[in-house]
Amino acid sequence: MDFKFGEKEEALREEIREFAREELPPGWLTVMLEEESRDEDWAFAMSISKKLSERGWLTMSWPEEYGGKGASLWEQLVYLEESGYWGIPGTMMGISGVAWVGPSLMMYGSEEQKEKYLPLIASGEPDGVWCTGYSEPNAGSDFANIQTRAVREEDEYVINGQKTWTSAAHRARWCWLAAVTNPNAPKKHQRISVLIVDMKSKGVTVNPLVNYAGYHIFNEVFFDDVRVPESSLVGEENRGWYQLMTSLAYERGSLGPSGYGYNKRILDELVRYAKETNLFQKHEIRCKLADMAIEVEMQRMLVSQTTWKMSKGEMPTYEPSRDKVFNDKVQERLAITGTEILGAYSQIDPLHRDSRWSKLRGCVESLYWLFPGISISAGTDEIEKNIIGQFGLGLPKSY
Amino acid sequence: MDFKFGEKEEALREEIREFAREELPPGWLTVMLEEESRDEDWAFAMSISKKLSERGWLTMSWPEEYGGKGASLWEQLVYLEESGYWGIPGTMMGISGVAWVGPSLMMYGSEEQKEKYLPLIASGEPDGVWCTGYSEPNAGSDFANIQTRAVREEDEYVINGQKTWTSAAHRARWCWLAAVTNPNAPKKHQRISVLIVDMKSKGVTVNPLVNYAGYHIFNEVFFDDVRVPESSLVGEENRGWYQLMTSLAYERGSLGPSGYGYNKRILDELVRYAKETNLFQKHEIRCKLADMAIEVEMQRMLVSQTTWKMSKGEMPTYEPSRDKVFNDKVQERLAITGTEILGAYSQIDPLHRDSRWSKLRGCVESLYWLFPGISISAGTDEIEKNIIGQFGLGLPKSY
Amino acid sequence: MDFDLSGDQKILQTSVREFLNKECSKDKVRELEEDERGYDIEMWKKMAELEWMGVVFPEEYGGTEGDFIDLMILVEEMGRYILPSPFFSTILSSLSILEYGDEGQKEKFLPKIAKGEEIWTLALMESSVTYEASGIKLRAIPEKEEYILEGTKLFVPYAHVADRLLVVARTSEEKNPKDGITVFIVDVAKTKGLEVEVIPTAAHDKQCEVRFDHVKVSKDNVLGDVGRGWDVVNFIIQRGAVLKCAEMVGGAQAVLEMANDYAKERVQFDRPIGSFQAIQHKLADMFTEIEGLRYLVYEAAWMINVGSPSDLLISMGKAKANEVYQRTCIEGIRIHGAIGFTREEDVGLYYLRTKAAEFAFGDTDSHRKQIAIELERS
Amino acid sequence: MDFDLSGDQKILQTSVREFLNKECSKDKVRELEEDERGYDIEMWKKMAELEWMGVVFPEEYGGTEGDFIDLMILVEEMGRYILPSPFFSTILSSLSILEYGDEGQKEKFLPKIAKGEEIWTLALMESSVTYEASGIKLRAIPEKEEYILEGTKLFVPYAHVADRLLVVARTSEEKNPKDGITVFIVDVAKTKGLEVEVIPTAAHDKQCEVRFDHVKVSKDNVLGDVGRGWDVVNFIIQRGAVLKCAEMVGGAQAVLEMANDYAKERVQFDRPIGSFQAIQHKLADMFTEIEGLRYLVYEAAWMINVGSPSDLLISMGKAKANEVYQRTCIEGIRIHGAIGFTREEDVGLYYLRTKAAEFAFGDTDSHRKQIAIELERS
Repeated sequence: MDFKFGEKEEALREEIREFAREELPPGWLTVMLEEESRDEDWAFAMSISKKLSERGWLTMSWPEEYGGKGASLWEQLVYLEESGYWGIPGTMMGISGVAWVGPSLMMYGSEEQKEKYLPLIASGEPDGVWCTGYSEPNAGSDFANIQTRAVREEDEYVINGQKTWTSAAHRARWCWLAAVTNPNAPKKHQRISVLIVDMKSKGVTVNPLVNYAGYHIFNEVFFDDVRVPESSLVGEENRGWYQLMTSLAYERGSLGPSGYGYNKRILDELVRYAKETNLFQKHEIRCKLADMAIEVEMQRMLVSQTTWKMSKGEMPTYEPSRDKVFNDKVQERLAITGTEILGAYSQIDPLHRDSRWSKLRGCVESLYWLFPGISISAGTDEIEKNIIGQFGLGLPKSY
Repeated sequence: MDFKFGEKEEALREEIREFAREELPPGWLTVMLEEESRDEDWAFAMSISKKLSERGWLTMSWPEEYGGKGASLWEQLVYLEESGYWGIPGTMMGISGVAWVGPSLMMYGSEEQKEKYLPLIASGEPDGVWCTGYSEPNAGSDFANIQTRAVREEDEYVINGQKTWTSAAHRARWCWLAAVTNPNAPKKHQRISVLIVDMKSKGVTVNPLVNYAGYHIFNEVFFDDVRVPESSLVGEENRGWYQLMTSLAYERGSLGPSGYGYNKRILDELVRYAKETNLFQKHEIRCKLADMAIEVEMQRMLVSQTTWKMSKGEMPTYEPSRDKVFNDKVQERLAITGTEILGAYSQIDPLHRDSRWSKLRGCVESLYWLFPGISISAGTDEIEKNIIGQFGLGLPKSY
Repeated sequence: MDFDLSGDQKILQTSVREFLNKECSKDKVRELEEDERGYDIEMWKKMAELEWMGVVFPEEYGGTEGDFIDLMILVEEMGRYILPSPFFSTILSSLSILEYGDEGQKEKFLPKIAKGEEIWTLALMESSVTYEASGIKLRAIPEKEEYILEGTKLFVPYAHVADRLLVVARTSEEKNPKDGITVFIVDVAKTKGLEVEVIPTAAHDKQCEVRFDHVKVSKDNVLGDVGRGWDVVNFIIQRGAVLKCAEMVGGAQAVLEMANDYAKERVQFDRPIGSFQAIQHKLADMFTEIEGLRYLVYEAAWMINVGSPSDLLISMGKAKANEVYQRTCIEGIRIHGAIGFTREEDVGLYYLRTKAAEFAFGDTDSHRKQIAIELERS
Repeated sequence: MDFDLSGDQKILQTSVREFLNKECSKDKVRELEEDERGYDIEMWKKMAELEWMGVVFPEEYGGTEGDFIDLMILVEEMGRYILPSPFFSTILSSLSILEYGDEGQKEKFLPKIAKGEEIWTLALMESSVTYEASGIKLRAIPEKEEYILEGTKLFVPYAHVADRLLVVARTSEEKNPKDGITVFIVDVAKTKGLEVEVIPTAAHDKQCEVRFDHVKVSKDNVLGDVGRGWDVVNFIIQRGAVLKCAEMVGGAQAVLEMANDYAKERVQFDRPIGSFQAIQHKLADMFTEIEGLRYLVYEAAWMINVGSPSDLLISMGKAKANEVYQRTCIEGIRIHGAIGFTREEDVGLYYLRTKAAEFAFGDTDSHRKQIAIELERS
């Protein structure tokens, strides 16, 4: 048992903190996914991505040949924690590419695909930005129910259908697409393949889904006779569902540490605010901060344990679901309690975070408005709890 | 809209308070169902039942011909609230008879049955005590799954099977029994009849199920070739399930006001204790008491609304389930928060409530140890929430 | 005991609901969010024609002699339709004129309000954003027949379109911060030195900062007694809290209905999602909480109506409403899945209003404290 | 970072589990609840033979040179099997002898404890039932070479069978209640004026009232410095809290496993109840909370082990453990349905121990306060 980081990780942590101090405006603070919404935020995020790439951090755990530097999972955890804490934008470049397209390509991609796409992602350039086309209007929690078709015609696939809740589609150069290639398969799960689609292809239309708080995070993406070469197929035809289940674990695994880092920052900011405003002298505020602090520290331990399991070469099963549900719970608490601490000031629109009424750069409010949506974006908590029940506790299917 | 009671109800309230002051020992306080456990408590309860009967309160809402006095539901609500508040024992005489056997007999019983059993219940005598045989080892939430058989042989039914979680079976003279009379019915619900069984019959064995806190509330009841006359059948053969669904509503409806009364008392006692010990000056204690007070007042309004609906002649549908779930929630909070307020003293065994370390006559502790069981005894909260979902919100079946 | 509305009240409720259903669609709400005024003048006129503004006034002031329950019914329906309008602040101001105004003030102001000719609002909160008396720092310095107001008010609803403001100011420094407070009626059109700026709230609900730079108010425009203004404030907070609760009950009910309808329609894994216990039991909990809250609020309103306002019940209602409205919106969004996150789906509109409602007339902790004080007294 | 136990620790864990599985059945627990001593002497001897009592002692005192993590592993397993025994109070006493005792005391006491020859306990709490220094009222008045102890201690575990007590007493009244406290080692057999009465707790876990009526203690039997006893108390509370957390983690884990097994087996509506979301999601929540708690507690223990005890982490652990253990037991009973309510089913045995565990070494609110103090410092 040992709960301290090695010297290498601590040194990296210092480097990243220095980077944050140098590259980010004073008091910088933002909410995950927010950076994709406005053009200026996105441009800034991409400028940072480039710098992160230059430092070798963007895809640090990848092998050197693909633009990584073979960093350990512990180094990556430190990197993600710190970038979450300081709100370093561009860390994920719209998430998909860095978090699961890359790792999936390394597992299932052809040599050609690896050589083409991995260095692009690692470069931190706009051409390395991906979106992920899984959800459809009638396939949310029930993902295997997708209807988008990809029909093989000679050496091409012709794609028709609609995706929805596609985050970063308006920023992405590529789409990591799940489509039905064998509609007659006996089981839903055996119908699906993964294809790579150039978002500049003819027939691709992106339609923004602005949320109630005014953020443009999600999109609808329409595919109208979109043609892609057969080399766009990732892995085996009709094995897509199984490949995706694996990449889903990556998705969730990588969100853990940055979620923790972000939550810790909000907590620290609220503590600071409460001290500055003397609210800290109120007993109810003290209790609330104490309760949040417990949850945040628990989260740190849980995400570390997941990394530890992966670092031993074991595949995480229920842990990423556990960590996601926990993160959602912590963020809900931070958002609700945080707005209670800010009081009437928490009404300020975070899109006007520079207004003089805004506190803590609007980060608590933006978390409050976004957390119900963020928590849904990678699978509802109900679905995650089903996974915990089945894989963590060996319980029978409940849906 | 009018939220005050009439003069008649207020006068009755005063009468009951006077009764409680006169008949109960100083500082008297107990927990529902507890009185059935120990012989001396039960004897005291029965002596009070008799007095309640003499006042005409025990079955006040019944018609005069059966030993009631045709009181309004509002009078009955006041009676139940007050008896819950003061912990008047014997109010329910083991619950079944007063709360639903009586009302069910009035709906479905033969003239002969009404004349025989209703005055017995109304008398407050030991021969008016009933238990209810519904649950079986494999038929808890899934009540329609019962296996106990009643086979017609000439002018008798021969009963074989086992009931469990039968509260007050060790005190009861009669059993209100659900048994299978038509095992070949196409639907489970069409197999069941209700029979009246004399607990003194040959072949009836009562086996105590003492709970972890040492209370004897539940029993197993075995029926081994028990013979009852055919006149023991209540209502129509094989219509039992439908009759029981109606009586279940009565069961729950009548528990509401006494649950509220009891909870209000615990709250008042905790407030008093906190004031006496100066714990009331602690901010966290103040907050806890405030939160409980809100819930208790909400409960008062909910159970009153149910009574109001019935008083208009409408059948309550989801309301008793709603009130039960709410009561369970309030009791859980009172038990958990109450023990937090008492601190280490809440460890004292309530069976030793007269010890000098006991606070508030052990009522908070006994609630703490009993609430998970009490809440299960009339249907789990999951089942109640299914009923609210189906009948209150028109949602599809979820089980 | 009677939980029912009277026949007249039911008619009122139905007519309000029908009107708002027609006039205040969610598209209208969205449109008014973007609108500079933040309310619809034509709709306002119609509301006045329906005699909503004067619902609690005696006939002599142009009212219809309704009671507080009638007003509560109105406001609950407005909450259900999240009507953007200065009705709430206007009616609350007029309630305090009715209670504390002298005859001249009543005659002068109430008929105009009843006709919908004047918009009023309450300038109460300052930078401490609490309702504690110690938060009132805006100074009113007597000078001959006038007072000079200096300071800043925050989160004043619809101040940018208001004709008159009720301004809570400090006229003297006393040991007890509740003493030395005075309420002024400020005529916006005739007053210099007033600067109003709309605060960019998430709900776009036109709450304003109002800066008083050497603003002169005649001594005739004091409401109630000089130095005893906290009584008026307390009156406003009591009534305001209960009406805000009613609004929140209406909003929560609307969200529950939306989520429930969605749960019946939306199919996943070949079943309506409402048949999954995780969803169904959540809806059952929301339903129970909203019903309990509603009766709690009705009881508090009824106590006001019969002339015995109960601080205990009012605080219970507001503390609970804060919790229930927020929880209902959050779960309502979740039940809708990703769709609930969009601008097109209505549930988000309600969610965006949770914080404004929560902090109006006392946050949860302040009401908890009040409840404890009442328990201590008992 | 490494979440794993070392090879030796895994062997220790397995051997403890095997031993308790064999020796400490639930029937044994029930039997010991009724037993006057409340522990099994034969089992106690075997535990001593297995060298559990001396697990953290240096070899010179008859120990096996293990560390705090080893001890935590032991206690977690004892919590899993809810072993009734004076191990906890004995080992906690010995930890403080090891830390604050002089060489003579260590040589005198530790080898005996290691051999299982002496049972020790802590007489700390008084009628205020808090761990605040102001709660220490028991007086110790110096008289020549002795102190005279007067007062009453409450909830002293296994005092009725203890050979020695560590008694926290007030030797002088100072401004700060943490000053003027002294810890005494009292030899029960050689002391007059000591009255011990077992308090009838729901868990029958042999907590006692100990009355000191003119009890004489030699000055040699002061542990640590006179007047500086709060340091010792603080040490005891820190270690005690973490070990109690470990015990609670073990208990919660056992309850989760029982409930989970039951949910797989029990069929209602033709399906195992674990396939209903209402049950399954509850189990998933319990599971997550227990895992998070466990790592939090391990971290706090590890910090002690590396010599940097963290009040922040300790308080986080205890506050969370109080919540999780109770919640797990309540939901565990509910998942079992009516069966969970019976004396025969094991889950109730754990539930009966929730309150003792919750109030040992600080209730939730006191730890929350401590966390806030630490946050304020940071």
